[in-house]
Amino acid sequence: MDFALNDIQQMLQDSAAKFIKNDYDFETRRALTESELGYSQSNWQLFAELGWLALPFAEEFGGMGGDLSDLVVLQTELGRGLVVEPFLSTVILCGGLIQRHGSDAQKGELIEKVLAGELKLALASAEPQAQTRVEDVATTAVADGDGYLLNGHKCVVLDAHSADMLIVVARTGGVAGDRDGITLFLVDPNQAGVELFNYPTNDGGRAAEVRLNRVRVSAGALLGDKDNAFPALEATFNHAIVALSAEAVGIMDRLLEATVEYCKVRKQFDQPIGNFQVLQHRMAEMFIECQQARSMLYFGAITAAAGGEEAARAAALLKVKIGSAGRLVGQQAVQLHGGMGVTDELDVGHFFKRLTMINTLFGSQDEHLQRLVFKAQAA
Amino acid sequence: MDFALNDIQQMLQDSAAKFIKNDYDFETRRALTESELGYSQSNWQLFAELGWLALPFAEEFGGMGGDLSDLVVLQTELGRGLVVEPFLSTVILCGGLIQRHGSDAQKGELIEKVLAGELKLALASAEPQAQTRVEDVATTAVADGDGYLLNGHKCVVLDAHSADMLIVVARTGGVAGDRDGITLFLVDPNQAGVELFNYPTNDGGRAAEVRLNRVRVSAGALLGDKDNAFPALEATFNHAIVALSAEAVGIMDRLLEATVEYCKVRKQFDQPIGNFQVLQHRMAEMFIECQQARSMLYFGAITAAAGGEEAARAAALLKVKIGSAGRLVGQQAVQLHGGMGVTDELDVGHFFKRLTMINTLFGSQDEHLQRLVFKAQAA
Amino acid sequence: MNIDFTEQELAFREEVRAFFREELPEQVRYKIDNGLRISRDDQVAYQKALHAKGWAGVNWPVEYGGTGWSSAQKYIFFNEAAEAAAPRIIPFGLSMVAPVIYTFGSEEQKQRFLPDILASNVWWCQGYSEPNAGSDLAGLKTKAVRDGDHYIVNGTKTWTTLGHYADWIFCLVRTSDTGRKQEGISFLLIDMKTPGVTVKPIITLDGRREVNEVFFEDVRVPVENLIGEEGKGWTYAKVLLTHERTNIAGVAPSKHRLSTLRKLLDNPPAGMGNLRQNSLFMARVIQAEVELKALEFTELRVLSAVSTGKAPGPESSILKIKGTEVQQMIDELYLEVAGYYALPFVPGQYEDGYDGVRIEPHFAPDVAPHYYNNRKVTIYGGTNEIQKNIIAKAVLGL
Amino acid sequence: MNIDFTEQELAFREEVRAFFREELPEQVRYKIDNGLRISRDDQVAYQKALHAKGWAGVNWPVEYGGTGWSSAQKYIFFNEAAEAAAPRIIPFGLSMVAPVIYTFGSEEQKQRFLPDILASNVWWCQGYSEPNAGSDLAGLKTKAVRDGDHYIVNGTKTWTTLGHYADWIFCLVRTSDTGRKQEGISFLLIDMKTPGVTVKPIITLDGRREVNEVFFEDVRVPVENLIGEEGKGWTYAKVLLTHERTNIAGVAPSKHRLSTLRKLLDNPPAGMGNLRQNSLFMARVIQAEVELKALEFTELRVLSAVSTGKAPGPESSILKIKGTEVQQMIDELYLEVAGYYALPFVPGQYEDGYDGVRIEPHFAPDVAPHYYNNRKVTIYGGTNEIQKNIIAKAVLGL
Repeated sequence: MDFALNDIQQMLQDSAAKFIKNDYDFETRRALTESELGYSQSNWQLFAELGWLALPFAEEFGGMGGDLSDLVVLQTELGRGLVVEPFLSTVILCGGLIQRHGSDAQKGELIEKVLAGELKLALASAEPQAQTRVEDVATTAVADGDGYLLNGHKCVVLDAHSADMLIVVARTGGVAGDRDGITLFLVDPNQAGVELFNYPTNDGGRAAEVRLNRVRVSAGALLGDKDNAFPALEATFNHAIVALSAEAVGIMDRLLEATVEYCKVRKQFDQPIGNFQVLQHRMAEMFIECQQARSMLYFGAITAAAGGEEAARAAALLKVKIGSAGRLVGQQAVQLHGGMGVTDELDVGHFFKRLTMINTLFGSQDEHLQRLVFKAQAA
Repeated sequence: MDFALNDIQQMLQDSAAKFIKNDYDFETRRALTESELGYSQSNWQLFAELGWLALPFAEEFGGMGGDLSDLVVLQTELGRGLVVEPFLSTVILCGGLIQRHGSDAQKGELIEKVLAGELKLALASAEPQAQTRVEDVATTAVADGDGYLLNGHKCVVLDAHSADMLIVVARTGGVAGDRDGITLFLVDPNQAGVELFNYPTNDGGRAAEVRLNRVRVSAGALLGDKDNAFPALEATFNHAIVALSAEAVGIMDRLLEATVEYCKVRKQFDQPIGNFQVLQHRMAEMFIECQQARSMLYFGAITAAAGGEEAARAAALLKVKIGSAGRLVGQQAVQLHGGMGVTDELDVGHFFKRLTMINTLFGSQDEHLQRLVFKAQAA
Repeated sequence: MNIDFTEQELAFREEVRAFFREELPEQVRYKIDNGLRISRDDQVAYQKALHAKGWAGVNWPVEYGGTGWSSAQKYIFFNEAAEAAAPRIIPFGLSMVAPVIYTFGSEEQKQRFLPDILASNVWWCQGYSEPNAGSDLAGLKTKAVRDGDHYIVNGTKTWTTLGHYADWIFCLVRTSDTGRKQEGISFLLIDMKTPGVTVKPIITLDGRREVNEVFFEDVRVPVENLIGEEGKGWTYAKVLLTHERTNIAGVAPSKHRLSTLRKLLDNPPAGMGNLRQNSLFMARVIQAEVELKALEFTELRVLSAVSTGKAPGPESSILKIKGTEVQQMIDELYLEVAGYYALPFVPGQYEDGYDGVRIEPHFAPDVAPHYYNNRKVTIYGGTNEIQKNIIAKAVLGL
Repeated sequence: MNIDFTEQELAFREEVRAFFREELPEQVRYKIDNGLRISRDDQVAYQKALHAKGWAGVNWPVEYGGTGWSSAQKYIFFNEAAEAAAPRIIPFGLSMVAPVIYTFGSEEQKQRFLPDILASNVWWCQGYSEPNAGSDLAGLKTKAVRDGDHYIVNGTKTWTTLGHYADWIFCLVRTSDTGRKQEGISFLLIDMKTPGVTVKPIITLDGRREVNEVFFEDVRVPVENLIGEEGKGWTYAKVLLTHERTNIAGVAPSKHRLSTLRKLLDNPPAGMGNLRQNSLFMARVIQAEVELKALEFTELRVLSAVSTGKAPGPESSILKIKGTEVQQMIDELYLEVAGYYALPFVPGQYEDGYDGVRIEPHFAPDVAPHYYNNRKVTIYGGTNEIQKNIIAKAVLGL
């Protein structure tokens, strides 16, 4: 039983904290989100150099062989900086799918590029009717000669605008809702029939609507085996939920610190507002939620890493807690900052926005809770 | 649009408040709950003299023809006194069923006795498997010659111990869950085959398990028509929910007053604890809930009185609000009284207990909310 | 105890409905219903239509051109307006400065200012809050120093809603530093075109400009623009606060917003998941309905008491607290309903002249910006924490 | 980051399980699992069995007969105890006064008191709270005045749990009225049989007697019963409070109680409705599970930090707050599950010798009394409000 950071984790935490402190203050980040790319290519190269892009990949493919706990440490720090570089899309989502589902040849080829910072990927999974139900895939891939024809609409594809390659989740068999018959395809976003509508997202990121209109791909575009990608998708989303939750924990800690600091300085009625007991208790409640969220994160990281039946359940329980804690911490941070909390000028509102969207991503508190209820009722 | 009390209501409120003040202080009530009967027979006679027992009955049968708003005024005051006399059972539940479903002859005969204080009734409706689902009636009434044989188990029959007559809800057709085939029977609790297990309830009242084992009743024991008692039962429970909610509102007001009073007097850290902002806000929240509950009560009373489709929905919405407001006000009243709040000695804990059981009676907040959800999903 | 309308009230309701049917442009209705901003011109045109009908001074006494409506009529009007997706009436002129002027102003001031307010010829904004005087409004520092026939005003006001549209601003200013801090405050009307007045936008979390900072640098204001007596400004302003709280509650708009949500749930447009299957979400919808229904009756009780001659007391703080809580509950429901489509930030897509791709479902683009920005409602008009202080002290005697 | 047990820890877990299997009488287990009170004899027998195994001094140093267990072992022990429905260890002797004695007591005091505590030969109770000193414990007024070789004690203690069973009481008493009020407090051990000590029951909302008032009237206590120095009592007692909070959290018992509930839901006994159909109720069950799981890991983090030499800090207030909140969440779930059968008040029906009708389902009779009485957990041990004060000041620096 041990919750202390090991040496590698301590190093990760220190280097990430240093990066945020020195190279990623709030105004720098703001400029990045307003730039054409939406983030910094040189930061991305730095992430490669620091080994962050290699973190979760197996050592045989040049990765660091880090586990979920390592990822949690890094993501928590990135959360504190509200980092917008496409780490989640490229490394955790797409990288996770390649590692889990790619052929050995694909792993060899793709992972090498990813960890060198030379290949960015985006996962085209969600569809308008499906929202976060992974198995609700209506996009079709129909055999056509020695290749496939893809048709469908993928919604809110994170970081698609700068991706060199999309991983498209498509149905090669069965009907929407089936877990069998789901296949992954590597698709060049610039190829004929792929239409992207890029837009900023509410939390400082970028995403796109991706429409696939008779997109022809070769058989070599299959990532891994046909028809059986669901388990890899599920495992990848479980890990992504843990990583996203770590980001949320970093954000919550930061919001609490900022709020406590503000309440010590801001004076009304001739005293710091942090003197008022009601606000003191509110911050105590924020602190408790930060700690409980972190505890749940550790539970989720440990349990999801172990895989098996319990992994999906642990991820869902974690997402429920992150949703409720994030709601309280985010809303109260804004409330206690008063009018300043709803201005674009202050960083607090931007942390709040990201925290809000984290609840939506990969299934909200309500969605996961309802699924857990269905499972309990079906048992 | 008018929320002021009319003259009759003002009179009702004054007389009830006077009764509580002069004849029903907390220690008097405690003695009553510990007596063999569990309440006061002479109070019951007084209720008859004051006309309270006649309140909701039609004037043609000697009643006062009062409406739900009148009942709300009286019940709110009775709530403030935590009155344990079987007004709800005899007048609102059984009286309501007689008024709605009895034959004219039965109305003439029974109502006269009720309003004279000479007939007390108890409603044997709930069953263990059904809890508060009124249509889930497993108790059977099978034709037997010119009468019926009753078999079944009725649970937690309020005030059965001193009832002169039970109204038993039994199934004469269909299967459990059907709304058709439900019939009311007037049953003498002393007759052969009726077995009562009497016990005190957690809120100072009395109830019984009633087991019916081949109880033979004549055709004359039918209250009203055969097979179609459901609408009368539903309407009666809607009204009973309003009456019970009025009692809850009276209790909540009383708890808030007691808590504010206590916090002004109780000193810790060399000052009244009511000086602490956190407790001030807690009491402000209790006040808001008291007011919101009262508002919802008025909505429920007005809408349920109008009948029709909306009556049941309004009663359910009301019960949801009473559940949540009662929970907050009750729990916080105890919390703010500290250790004293959990003692048997102080009245606060007894108000809290009754408020807790009011949530359970006629369907809890959760039950009604779930039913409202089902209806919205089925629409 | 009843909420029945009389024959006359029912007839009035028909008249109100007809007004909105005939006078409210479809494009304005659409924008309001989808959380889009309307232009200054749209707003003024709407208020002028109300004025033409004689309905601009909802709460004004008849002698100044008010409607003389009963509580029931006001209730009907605001409910029908919300149901018709009419714009709100911008309160600063008609509901805020006008009552101060007709209650505490001189005869000259009444004649000079009231007609233009009633006719929406002049746009007013509010100058109360300052960077260091928010919850502690009485701690305001903007100074007005008497200099002959003028006051010289220096200071900064903030959170000035639609200040960039305004012709005039009504301000609380400090005319004395002695005594209780409330006692040195005066109520001053200032022409925004006066030299030394500058307006600087504050961008809010929705990426839009609605509020502003207003700077006063040696601004010369004629003494005849002072309302009532020097040092009594706090007293005049306080009278308004109760009204402001009731206004912020927004019960009628919340009813409309919730019923629109129910319609979306019953007939989900393309791009929206089937949220009705989610019992927990549906329970939240119903709980919002419960709170809102209770609040509506709380408001009716206040209106009913007012109509029998009682002033709305500190209980109006309930309306502010619960009204804003319910608004934010509904905001969160919309966030859930939008699902992944809460993420795209394409605010311009339904503005005039946009010709890019449109994000479906149609209601989604405003959901997150609205949720973010609307966190303000528990902050402004006296934070909900301040309202609870008021209840504790003024109602419970703590 | 891991929660894996070592081989040795797994072996220890087997040993603990075997102990409870063999040493815990079935009737005691049944009572604990159904919220029924066990007798003083049952309690003492259980603790003596622990002592016989060498497991009585869970937290004690080995030199005084403690187990010397690691954090992991303690975690295993308390979880297995809860899972086996073992009684809790009454904390007043073994967990509360003993640490004060072995940390601050004299050699004579250690030799005189510790062996009987470890062997559960002597039952202790706690004399901290007073009628006018609850949250403000330092405001206590019970006086101990030096008179030769004795203190003369006068005053009243309250909320004395199981005081009617106790042989000895450890008290905070006032030995001086000067200086800060914390500085005049001393820590005194008093034999309950001393003339002038009387115990009066307080009946709680569940209709039972668990707590008492203890009156001291000119009670003569030998000076050798003073722990440490006069005026240092507050310092000694404070060390305990952190431990008390952790104990009140009751994470392991809550886990057991929640898993029992899940079993009831999966296989409802006669008289219980099918609550699994109610999605909203099930969501509450899962939310309780979420909070409890987070809390379990918070506790593990504290244990892990303690095992690396850090003292449990004011963060232990989280355990108190959340632990008691989760307990009360679970209480409310049981209330819902019992449905109408929460109403009957037949507390005696599962006590020995009862021969009346039994109310089914079997778990129902204790549900409401437990809910009522357990409101105390957010009150005692320092109210949850006080805990939040502590977090605000000691953790957040406010």
